[in-house]
Amino acid sequence: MTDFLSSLGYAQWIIPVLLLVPVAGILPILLAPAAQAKRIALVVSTVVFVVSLGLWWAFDATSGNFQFAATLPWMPFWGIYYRVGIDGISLFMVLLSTAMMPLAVLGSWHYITKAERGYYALLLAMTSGMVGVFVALDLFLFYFFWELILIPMYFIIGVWGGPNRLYATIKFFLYTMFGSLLMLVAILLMVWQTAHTTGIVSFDYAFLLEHAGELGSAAPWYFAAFALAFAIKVPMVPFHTWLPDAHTEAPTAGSVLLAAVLLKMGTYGFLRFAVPLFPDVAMSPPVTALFISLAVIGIIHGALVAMVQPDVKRLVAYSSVSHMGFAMLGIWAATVQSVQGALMVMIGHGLATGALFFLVGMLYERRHSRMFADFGGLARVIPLFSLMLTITALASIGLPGLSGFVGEFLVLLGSFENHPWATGIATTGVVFAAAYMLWAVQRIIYNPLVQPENKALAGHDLNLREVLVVLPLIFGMIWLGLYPKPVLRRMEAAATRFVEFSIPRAVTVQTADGSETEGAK
Amino acid sequence: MTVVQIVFYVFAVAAVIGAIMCITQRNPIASAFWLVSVLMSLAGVFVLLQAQFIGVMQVLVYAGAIMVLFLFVIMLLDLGGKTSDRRGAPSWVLAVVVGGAITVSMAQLADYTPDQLAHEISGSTELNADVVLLEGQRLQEAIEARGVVGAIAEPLFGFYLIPFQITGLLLLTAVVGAVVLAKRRI
Amino acid sequence: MLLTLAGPAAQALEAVPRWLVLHPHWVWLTVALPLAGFLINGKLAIAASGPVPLLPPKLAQRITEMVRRYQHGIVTVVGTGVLLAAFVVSLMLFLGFQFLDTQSAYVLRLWSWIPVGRFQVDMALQVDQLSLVMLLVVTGVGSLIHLFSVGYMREDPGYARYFAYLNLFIAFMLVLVLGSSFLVMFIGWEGVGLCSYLLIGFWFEDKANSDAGKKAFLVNRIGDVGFMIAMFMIWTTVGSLDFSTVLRELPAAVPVGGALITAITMFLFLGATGKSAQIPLYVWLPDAMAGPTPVSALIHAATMVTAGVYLVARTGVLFAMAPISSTIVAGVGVVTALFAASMALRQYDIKKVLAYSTISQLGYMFLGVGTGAFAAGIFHLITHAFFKALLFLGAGSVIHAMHHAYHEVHSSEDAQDMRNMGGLRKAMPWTTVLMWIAALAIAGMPLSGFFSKDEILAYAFGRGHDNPVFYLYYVLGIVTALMTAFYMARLMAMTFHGKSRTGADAEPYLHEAPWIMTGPLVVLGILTVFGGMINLPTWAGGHHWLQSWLLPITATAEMYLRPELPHGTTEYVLIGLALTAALVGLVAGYRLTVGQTIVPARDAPEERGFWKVLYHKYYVDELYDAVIVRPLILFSQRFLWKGVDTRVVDGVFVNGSAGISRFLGQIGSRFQTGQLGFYVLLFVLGALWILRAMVGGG
Amino acid sequence: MLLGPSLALSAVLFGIGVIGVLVRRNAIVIFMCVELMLNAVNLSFVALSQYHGVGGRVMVFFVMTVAAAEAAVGLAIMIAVFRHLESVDLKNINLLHG
Repeated sequence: MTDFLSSLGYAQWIIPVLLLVPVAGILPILLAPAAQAKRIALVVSTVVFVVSLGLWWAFDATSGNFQFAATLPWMPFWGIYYRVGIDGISLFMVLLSTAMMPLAVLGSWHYITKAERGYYALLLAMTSGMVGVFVALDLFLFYFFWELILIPMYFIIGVWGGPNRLYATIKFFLYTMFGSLLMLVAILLMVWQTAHTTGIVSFDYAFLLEHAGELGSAAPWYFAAFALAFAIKVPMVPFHTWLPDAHTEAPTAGSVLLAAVLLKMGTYGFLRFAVPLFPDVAMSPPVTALFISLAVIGIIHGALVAMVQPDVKRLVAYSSVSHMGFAMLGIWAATVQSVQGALMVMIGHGLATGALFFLVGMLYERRHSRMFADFGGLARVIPLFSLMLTITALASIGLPGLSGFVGEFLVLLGSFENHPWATGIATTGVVFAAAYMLWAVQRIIYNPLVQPENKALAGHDLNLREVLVVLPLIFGMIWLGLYPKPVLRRMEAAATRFVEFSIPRAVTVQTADGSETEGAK
Repeated sequence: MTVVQIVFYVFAVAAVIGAIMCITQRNPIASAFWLVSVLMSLAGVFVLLQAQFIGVMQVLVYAGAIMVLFLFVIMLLDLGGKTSDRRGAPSWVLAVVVGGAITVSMAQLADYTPDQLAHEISGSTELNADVVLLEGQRLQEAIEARGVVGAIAEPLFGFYLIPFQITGLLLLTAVVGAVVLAKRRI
Repeated sequence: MLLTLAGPAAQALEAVPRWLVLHPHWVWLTVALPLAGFLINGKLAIAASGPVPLLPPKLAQRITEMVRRYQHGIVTVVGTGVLLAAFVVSLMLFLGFQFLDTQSAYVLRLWSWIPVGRFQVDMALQVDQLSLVMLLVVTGVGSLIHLFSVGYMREDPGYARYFAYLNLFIAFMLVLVLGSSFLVMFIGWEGVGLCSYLLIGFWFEDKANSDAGKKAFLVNRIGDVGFMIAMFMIWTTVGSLDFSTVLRELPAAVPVGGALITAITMFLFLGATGKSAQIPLYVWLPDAMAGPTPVSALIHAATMVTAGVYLVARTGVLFAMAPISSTIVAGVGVVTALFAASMALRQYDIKKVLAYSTISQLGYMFLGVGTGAFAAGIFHLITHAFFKALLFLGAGSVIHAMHHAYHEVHSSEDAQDMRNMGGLRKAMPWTTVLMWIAALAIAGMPLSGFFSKDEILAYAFGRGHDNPVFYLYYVLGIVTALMTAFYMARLMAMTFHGKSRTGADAEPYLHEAPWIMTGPLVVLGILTVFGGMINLPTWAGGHHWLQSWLLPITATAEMYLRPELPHGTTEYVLIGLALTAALVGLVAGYRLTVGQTIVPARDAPEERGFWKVLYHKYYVDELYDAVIVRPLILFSQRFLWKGVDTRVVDGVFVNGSAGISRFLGQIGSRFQTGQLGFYVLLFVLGALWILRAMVGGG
Repeated sequence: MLLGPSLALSAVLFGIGVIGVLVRRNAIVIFMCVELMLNAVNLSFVALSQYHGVGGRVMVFFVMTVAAAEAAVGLAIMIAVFRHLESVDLKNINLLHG
């Protein structure tokens, strides 16, 4: 497979193809009749996904460096280049993005009835944006894609969303915008300052990484701006309240993409930018303590609040807060195990929560309600749905053998050595997770089947299309739960690199002969 | 004081009086007529300033066409000054203060001479108007050679051709716009 | 298939034909078989109740029809077949293990599961003396219960689903006992919890049942947190989670009796209390009786709940190194035994009595492993699996009969309430005899249960020599034995003796269960009678076979903790004491119950005094509910959600900043009067300002 | 030699136009005042063009054209507004009020 791909010159064209093909797909969608829009979107996104699968084989797992890299001038005078590359951290984020897209299109098949062309065009635009965020190695390019995502998401929620969509969109937009504008300021100032000291204006990630140590007293501020932008996106407590609103109002595919990919942009930002650029700040004891506390609070708070939600989607949204808390804990514990665990949490959460939102959406299409009070006893009438909901819920609460467990366990295991108390508290999140999820499952598919609307669901179990949407995700959960090795192997080098980078560079150790050497790097 | 100057002042006083009457008349029709008188006076001033063609245009286009349009609309809408549209005394005081301030600031130009213009353009006090203001002399020569119309026509259709064309486009747009706005149904 | 014959065992086993033995690397079959059963039955369960989505409709319809027609048969054959096959494989493995030249553990590495840096965990199964014993118990008792279920669940619409869950449970249980590392064991550990959850809530349309399932899972998860934290500690200390590595290296890495080893073992024990229903996490087990009775027999008596005991036995060396922990384990065990036995005294639901009896007997097992008598603990685990499975299945056939009788007369009486039974021995002679065997065994008559329980108590007494608190444990154990005998006699008397309280119309319909149900009962009865043989003590002419068989497992632990059995007179006095307690309990329980007039449940008066406290299980559920559950939900709802999220974060910060923007905007909008004159004035003022600047500058 | 007085006259007329705009509320009268101001500017252009070249005179043509266009569109707007509000008084036209 690897030879075949390299004979095609795969490494040279894959990233441009992933970025351009979805955008190019918009044109036929806009020209075709509205009824054909979804078919075109499905074909385009499937093609993108199939092509992106080659990354799996073409990727060299032994290398922690950026692969498939390319540089083209964009605004060279300002040091802005099209610089892209993929390493073990971004590889799975890219694959997750491309994999979710065909499913999102399929999942929207009958849900979206108005302005279909616009909807599917926006979905494709988002594909490019998501891939772009994860492959960009130029801070300006990164920011460009980062903001590019907001616009389609804004419209997807704002146009095709639920009754309270305007409040949710504005909240979502302003929340994220607030953080990212500060990040833009930080990027510009950082580039300006670096240009001042080195004489070279460049937004190049590698260049800035090299010179990030010279930022001096401004570094904490830059870090704060980056961290705020990413923390809002993750979202970390206390910046999480946009998420339940956005999820509740978004159409199914919007929720799925939000949970499966967009939240990962936040953690990815920490992994790629905030921590490696400013390790002295990020890994200083007070900052670490702050972030670990917030992560643990997020785990517990998200789970507890999820428990008392009356709305299924809000519950899943709060469960995301809890799960992303695990990812943050893993990043800040900064051991190879915890970082890989964080990445696994991100992937596992993408699969499980994505599937949960799909299932909730399917239920909504049948019952036009998301309130627990309206359900009960559905296992009797729609067993296939119930089966899939159960498996997904179990993956979400981290049952060993399913995807959620590997990530959670690695995070906790890796964090325990340096932060035993925080890890201990975080581990209790496992109980609360089981509490809210099983209670939710019980209220949906178990309990007496009394309401006539629910009884009428008999014979309206999932159809072929819906099974095709959820089944791949379930296969993914089982696969990652039982045999995560291929995934872990590919991310190991990059995670190790992250751990090495996140050791504060200023630390110097006194060696035996008295000479000072750079800390273990 | 030469004859030309006397005539100029006559026209100037007439224009100022006309303008004041224009803004103080209660009836818009009267205002319009007073404005016509101002425009006529200005046409005279233009002639005195050796811009005969512009003076003629002033009468034809402004006093003739535009003001007729105004009058036409005023009469069409029957705005014959049934109620006063003048604001109260505080507005008057404020307006006179502001307008007066503008007038006074600019009226300081009353003793402006061509030499001062030459100084401003060249940035040097050594040179006088005859040396610097060659464009003005060329205009005089062009008027002598091709007459007042020719002197304007040559740059208008030459150097200023594209702005001229754009102006035409503007007029076309304005015509279409006016039709769209004024008609009930198209 | 196999194999190399070597060692001295070779001669002894020469007679065994080659085709009867299997090399341990076939151990994966025992897991794969039930798993395959789960997949087939699960598919049938889904296919039976809906369309087959992945096939063309015509074909799907034909398949559905065929499945409908033959489903019951396929499910029966697959569901029980895989398990019988697994049992046969287990037997062959057991034999095969004798042929290995080494008696150390055989580890089958299937694939590398989670390799991250120096953290390496393989998906691997371990075959050794302990896991083989467990393997035989699980598949053996499991097979019998599967067979029983064929009759018991025959008319249930969820027949296929039931067998799917049951097969899945066996698969997970085998992963639990065969896992070669803590983490692989943890798959089974949580997996059996999942199956328990699914099976307790099997009749999910009754809210109480799904509540009970959820409660079981949650309480188990609390224990699992302990298990996980213990794993983190172990890994942090020795960098591995494999049993062989940990049990070899951890003793060298930490001081005996130190804080770390105590913490590790206490967290492990927290996990064990969750799974094995010990104080304080026992509350889920009585509720778990909401599941079908064979499930109670298999999961909540014979196998899953003993996983905690298995865990402590497996990591015995760690507990042996931490005297504080092992004392606590034994203490919690014996207190639980007493506490649960006292609650069993006043229950009327036949399954509830058995549930508390299970908790109590698990307490004995913990007393055993906590004392350091790991083999005795495992011994009791095995004998308990026999007699408790027999008791539950017997209760199952009683309930089955009662249910049918009431069903025939369209009565809605409680088929599980002993106050509605009485005199059943006439209708169900087989069940009566077999139940009596089990009751005598658990009560401490010299059947299987007697030997194992007596050994545990004897070891506890023996350890009292070093640590006097064990004398107290011993006394409590004897008191518990008395109570056990009492409530078992009460149960038997109320159910099978005395006058019938079933109701005159329903009584004629009571009948013995079909052979598919009584057959397994008979087998279990035989096992109950002779099960004690596997570890018969010397005074009874035995050789402690199980103890010596398990020696490779327990040997390292015995380096740190080696309780002695009392010898000579003491030994006989202790045996006499135990027998006396059992006899007194039995006689008292029987006489008091038979002599009493019992009113059927419908007319029963409210309990009074201490009986009421016992009947309501000391109000522990209510206490947990009031102290933990409700405050937590209120805290989440009122404080975290409505308070922090809605009021503080959204109210103050989000909407607050929006409010500030709006306020500033309103100030700005004051300038937007909409009056053209005002705009002109501003414009002119601006122009004037510019003019001033120009004139001033020029 | 008429340069200074012409510029002064231009200033005075412009000022009167400004005052007119500020004190009147009739939109059409305001338009007329604007025309007045445009004419004042024209006068400056013409006066200066004697010394500064023909550009100023060309500009006067452009100003006249714009004035004509403005009058056409503006008056059309007035007619449309009048149709809605039965008035061209600015106090009634406050759609821009925030």
